[in-house]
Amino acid sequence: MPKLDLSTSPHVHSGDTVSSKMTGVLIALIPAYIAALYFFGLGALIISITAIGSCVLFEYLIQRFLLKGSLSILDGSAALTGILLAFNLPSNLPVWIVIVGSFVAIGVAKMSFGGLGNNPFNPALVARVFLLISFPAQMTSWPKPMPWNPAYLDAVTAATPLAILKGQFSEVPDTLNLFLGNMGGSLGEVSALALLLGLAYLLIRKIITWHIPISILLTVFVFTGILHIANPDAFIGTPVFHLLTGGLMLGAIFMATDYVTSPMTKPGMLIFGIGIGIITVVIRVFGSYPEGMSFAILILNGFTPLINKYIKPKRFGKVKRK
Amino acid sequence: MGGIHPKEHKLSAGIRIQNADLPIQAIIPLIHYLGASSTAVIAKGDHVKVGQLIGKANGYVSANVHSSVSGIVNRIEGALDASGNEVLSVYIDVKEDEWLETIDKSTDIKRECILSPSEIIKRISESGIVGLGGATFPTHVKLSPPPDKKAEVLIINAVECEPYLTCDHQLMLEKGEEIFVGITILMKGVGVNRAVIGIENNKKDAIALFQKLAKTFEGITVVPLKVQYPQGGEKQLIDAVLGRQVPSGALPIEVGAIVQNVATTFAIYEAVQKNKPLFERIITITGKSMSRHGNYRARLGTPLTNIVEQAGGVPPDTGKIVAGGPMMGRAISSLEVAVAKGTSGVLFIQTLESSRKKMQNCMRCTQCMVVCPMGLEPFLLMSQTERSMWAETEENRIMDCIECGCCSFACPSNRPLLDHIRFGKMTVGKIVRNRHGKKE
Amino acid sequence: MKQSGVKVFLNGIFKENPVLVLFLGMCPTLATTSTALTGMSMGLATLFVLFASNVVISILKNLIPERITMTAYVMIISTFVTVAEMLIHAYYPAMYVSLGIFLPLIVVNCLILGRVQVFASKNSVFYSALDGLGMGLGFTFALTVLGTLRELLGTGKAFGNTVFPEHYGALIFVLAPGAFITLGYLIAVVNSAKLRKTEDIEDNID
Amino acid sequence: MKKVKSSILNIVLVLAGISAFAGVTLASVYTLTKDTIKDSQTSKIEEAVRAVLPPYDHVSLKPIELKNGVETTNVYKAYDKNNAMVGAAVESTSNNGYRGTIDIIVGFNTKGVIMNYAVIEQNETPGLGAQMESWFKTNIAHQDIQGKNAGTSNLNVSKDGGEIDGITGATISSRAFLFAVRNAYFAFTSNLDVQDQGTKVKVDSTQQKSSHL
Amino acid sequence: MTYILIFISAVFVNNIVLSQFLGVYPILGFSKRIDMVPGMTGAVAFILTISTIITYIIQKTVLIPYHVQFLQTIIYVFTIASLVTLTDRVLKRVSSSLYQTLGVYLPLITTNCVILGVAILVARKDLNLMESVVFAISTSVGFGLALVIFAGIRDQLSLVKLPKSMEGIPVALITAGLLAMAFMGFAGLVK
Repeated sequence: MPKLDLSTSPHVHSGDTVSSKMTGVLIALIPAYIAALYFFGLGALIISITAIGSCVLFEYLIQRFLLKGSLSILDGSAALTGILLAFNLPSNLPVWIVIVGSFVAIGVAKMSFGGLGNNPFNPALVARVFLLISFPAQMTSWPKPMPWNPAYLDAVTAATPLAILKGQFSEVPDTLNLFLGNMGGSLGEVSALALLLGLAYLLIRKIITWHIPISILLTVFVFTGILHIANPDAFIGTPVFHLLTGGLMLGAIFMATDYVTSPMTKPGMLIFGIGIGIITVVIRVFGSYPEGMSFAILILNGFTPLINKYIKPKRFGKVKRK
Repeated sequence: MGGIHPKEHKLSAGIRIQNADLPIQAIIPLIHYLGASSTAVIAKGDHVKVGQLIGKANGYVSANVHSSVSGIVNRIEGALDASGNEVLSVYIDVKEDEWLETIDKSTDIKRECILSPSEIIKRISESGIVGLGGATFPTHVKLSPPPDKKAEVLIINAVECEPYLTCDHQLMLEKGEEIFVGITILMKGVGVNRAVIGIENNKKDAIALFQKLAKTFEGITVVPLKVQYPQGGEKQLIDAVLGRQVPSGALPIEVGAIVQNVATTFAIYEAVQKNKPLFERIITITGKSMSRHGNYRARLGTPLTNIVEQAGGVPPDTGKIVAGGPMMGRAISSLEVAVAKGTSGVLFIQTLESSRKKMQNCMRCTQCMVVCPMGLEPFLLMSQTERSMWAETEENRIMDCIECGCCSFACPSNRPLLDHIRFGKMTVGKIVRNRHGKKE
Repeated sequence: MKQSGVKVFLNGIFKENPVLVLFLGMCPTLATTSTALTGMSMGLATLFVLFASNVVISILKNLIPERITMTAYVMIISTFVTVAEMLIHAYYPAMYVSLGIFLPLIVVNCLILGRVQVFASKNSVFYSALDGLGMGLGFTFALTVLGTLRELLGTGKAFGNTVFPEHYGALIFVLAPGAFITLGYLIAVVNSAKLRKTEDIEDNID
Repeated sequence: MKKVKSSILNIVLVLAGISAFAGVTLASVYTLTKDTIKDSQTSKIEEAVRAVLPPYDHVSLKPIELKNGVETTNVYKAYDKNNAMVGAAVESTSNNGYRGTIDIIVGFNTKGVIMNYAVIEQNETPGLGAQMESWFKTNIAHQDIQGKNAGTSNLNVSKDGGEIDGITGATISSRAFLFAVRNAYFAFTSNLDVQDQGTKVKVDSTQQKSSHL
Repeated sequence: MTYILIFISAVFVNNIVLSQFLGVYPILGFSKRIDMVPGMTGAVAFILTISTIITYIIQKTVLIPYHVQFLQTIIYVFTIASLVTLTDRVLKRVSSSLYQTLGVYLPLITTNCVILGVAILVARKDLNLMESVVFAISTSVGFGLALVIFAGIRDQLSLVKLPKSMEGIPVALITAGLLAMAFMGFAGLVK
């Protein structure tokens, strides 16, 4: 008889793997990627390929030469970080800044803590905020959306709706254009429609639950609604405007739901989402940065361990007798 | 709450129970997994008949053992059981098939039970009946709750949520009425007038049969349940059927329930009505690459290899042989192991499926928490166990773990969560017992 | 106790570098290293206070009664801190503004109180002076390295001299987050060097 | 040498000794540095005025009212030894910054040519709007406003048709800054005729040399 | 309104630890256990508030009228040190439970630059008494906030395998850096 395996139960496995989860998210990103290519053309292509390639390369180099551990670049997480980073960058960003961002995402935010699963902060967002603070000029000049635009570095720039809001201009695109994504912004954040398609896929495939995205969107909607109704002159942004602009959708659907850095229980996820919503609006409306989504997610990432520590899953047997 | 839905693979469903051949030598363990070993009451060279008492219960949590064959006692010594432990066993060289005269061998269904409740419990105890679902806890102990606790409802566990296993299912189809009589006996024995049978929806034929039978028995209802592992766990079943959750560390009687497995119920019927002690059980022989799956009625002590030969031998490409279901069964090193009271099946797993995948970092995907039927955080218990943080694991209720294996099953990073938690449970259990010991 | 002066002196600079190895005086290390110059100035101010306190206290060590050692030490240290404060304020006003409250906060730098208690109160004037000098230089060294790194990465300059165009500098390094991150990696590099050393020793044993 | 005992007398003596030491040291250093410190403690505004003006002998400080009658602002006129005006430094504010008020001081010569400017207060984004501290005096492309005659030049950002390149990525801050500059010129012209000798401010000639001109 | 702004500024925008670098030492060294956070924060808040009031009074009644501001450092240090010692003794006598919760952290505070730093900042910003008190309390809240976030993250990091050279201080500094970066988002909330 062949040598028998004597490992303990369970003897079967669901077949789910890290890479199958990552692939699921990547598939959900396809509509937004197509929208990015449509609106920003060549720039979007260059940025995304650079980001993915350099993220994977940095992960390989660090694992191979610095940590000397087992290689895990094939699990898809580095590629996912790369594409999410690209989605958070303007399409006319110089390649060298993209590479710096990839290095920060993989080297600083992820591998310094030992790799996938250990990092307290979302790597792509760490990189984005790092770049935003470091290279504010380059990070806040947004190309004007033009179908299949072949221009890269010398693309015509346009202000984002959120920046327009702060500058008190009246050139805000109409709601339909905001929904489709015909506005200035980072690669992957412009098209609410494409992002919502991705959300639907993630929910159907049960890769994420509704709690984080919906609580964020709802909080932002309600909070900006209250502000807008209370004083429409001071707070010109309508709730719908706030939902459709900036990185809100991208952040709520793809960044805040990152497994590693978000709470693990459903009530915890709701607290997390509400926190992100509130901080995002506070920064957008009162702060000096036009967009608060990335900051808000990172701040709540910081609270995640506490939420996990104090909001425990409902233990079996805690329910009172019916 | 929690739970998973692994592929069912009930390959042997609907295959009629056939008798396993008598072995040349039966190796009957004197202990069946749980409780104290019984004391041998026969000696080498004695002639025994089928159904004769050979091991007497030793203490409260212990059960009698009866001979499953007739023949000469060859020797009494240790033999490996399915867990890989050496247990004291009686080796009997089989001669003929001579049953005790007191056993009613007829297949007539005897509905009336003339015994009083205490006599019923006594009979069950004498017949060496233990829970046949797998935990093999002596049944009479379970049926005698402490005097301050009152049972309200009897729950019959007909869930059989483990993939592959079909022994209970087949038994229900073939012995439905006997099981119902067994239920009425149990109801009388524990003094309740309500019994609920929980069956998963993947056994439509059994549900139909039982619902028909339920009309002719008073106080028994059938509750079809959605298919979910580990619904057959006592606490999970009570929750599913009654909507009551047994508190941490407490027994089902705390919420007024007593749970009995369907096969146990059948054994009780046979013990009470036919005076037949527990010396045989149904076991499923199955596996994806198995040519002849089947459900066999096997005498205790029959070496598994005998039944497997009868079922066509070990299939090719076997990487792992499991005694029991794929979720909670134990991998065995050899088929020489004998059928015990808790052996519900033999499962052959192919090499590719059985080999464990490389473990990756936990990415905190919450999968293990989502599937944990006890609402625990397996990922956390594992890492705390790895770091010997016993106080923290206890605080996070490691002792509530029912070892169902859902977490390891679901983990996309292939982390051996249950392995670590089991070890943690063992250590914490020792600490807790020491603490209680000191207090007293 | 016999010790070599050179060893005492070098100890503070490398083997027991107060910032990179002993992790003392973190607050000023982080706060005053946005440029190489401010970092170095802070280091030198601390060096002065440490050296002077070490010397004075080692002279007075046997005169100070047990019960008031702490009071006496703090008094001596804060005297020298105030002296440093006034001197910088008078002759280097721009630096006085740049260093801000971290100049008076030298008083609570655990490096100084630590060295005074551990070393100066037990050793001769000569060795205490060397220790103060060594530790102070070690501190200055670490702050200057950190300041240079941050200035370079953040603005492309080193001590104000352009190394590469400012356009390529990552502004974050001169801001608060950059301080934490740069120091973190600096210590990690020192750690990994130490680890390699112990590994080598283990290898030799095998 | 044995350690001194912790008797009350010893404690008092030693503490008194150390206090005396501290007192003497501090007092002497204080005396030594007192004047120098006082000299360097001239106010930020004075420094700014000094920095943005051509060499002068003394300045006057006169808050004047703008023609629209809403705001007042400070105008510092500078005179040479012969009491001839050499220029004026004008404080000016804009509330249209990205994040609140921008407060600058602009130096003009008598002809209205911008000599230099200094930012007194601003809260713009670091690395973006905050670059105004140096952006508009850096001689690259059309950034520099120094040497431009505020009366004849179109001091608007090039995006709005002006001749000044705004800070990349910070058009709002640039607009606000240039608004404040134009505002300052307005205050300057509407105040040219006011003759006033004003208070004399001591001028350190060494620091004058270090000014940008 | 001023008080609210002082609060927001001290807690979020100019967090004492994350952007002012004061009190970094307790964050790096003593934040390993979450249950220590309330006691530590309470002790800091208590000493900080009282010392701010006392040093404020000294500043206004002694140092400024007699033109001896150059003695600020030396006098403040003494005030704080005596205050900590005094509190320690009083607490020990008055209430053992209070001593258990707050007192054990007192020795750690003497060399905590937050206390002296806030006292000097109050003098330099020229706040009035009420503003100073609000500032002191808000600073303690900000300190507690940083401490608790930190303790949480370190708690989580203690359960994962970090690269060897990153263990301990380096990873704590990197985490602090990333957190400080996140908190920069609050820039501009308060001028």
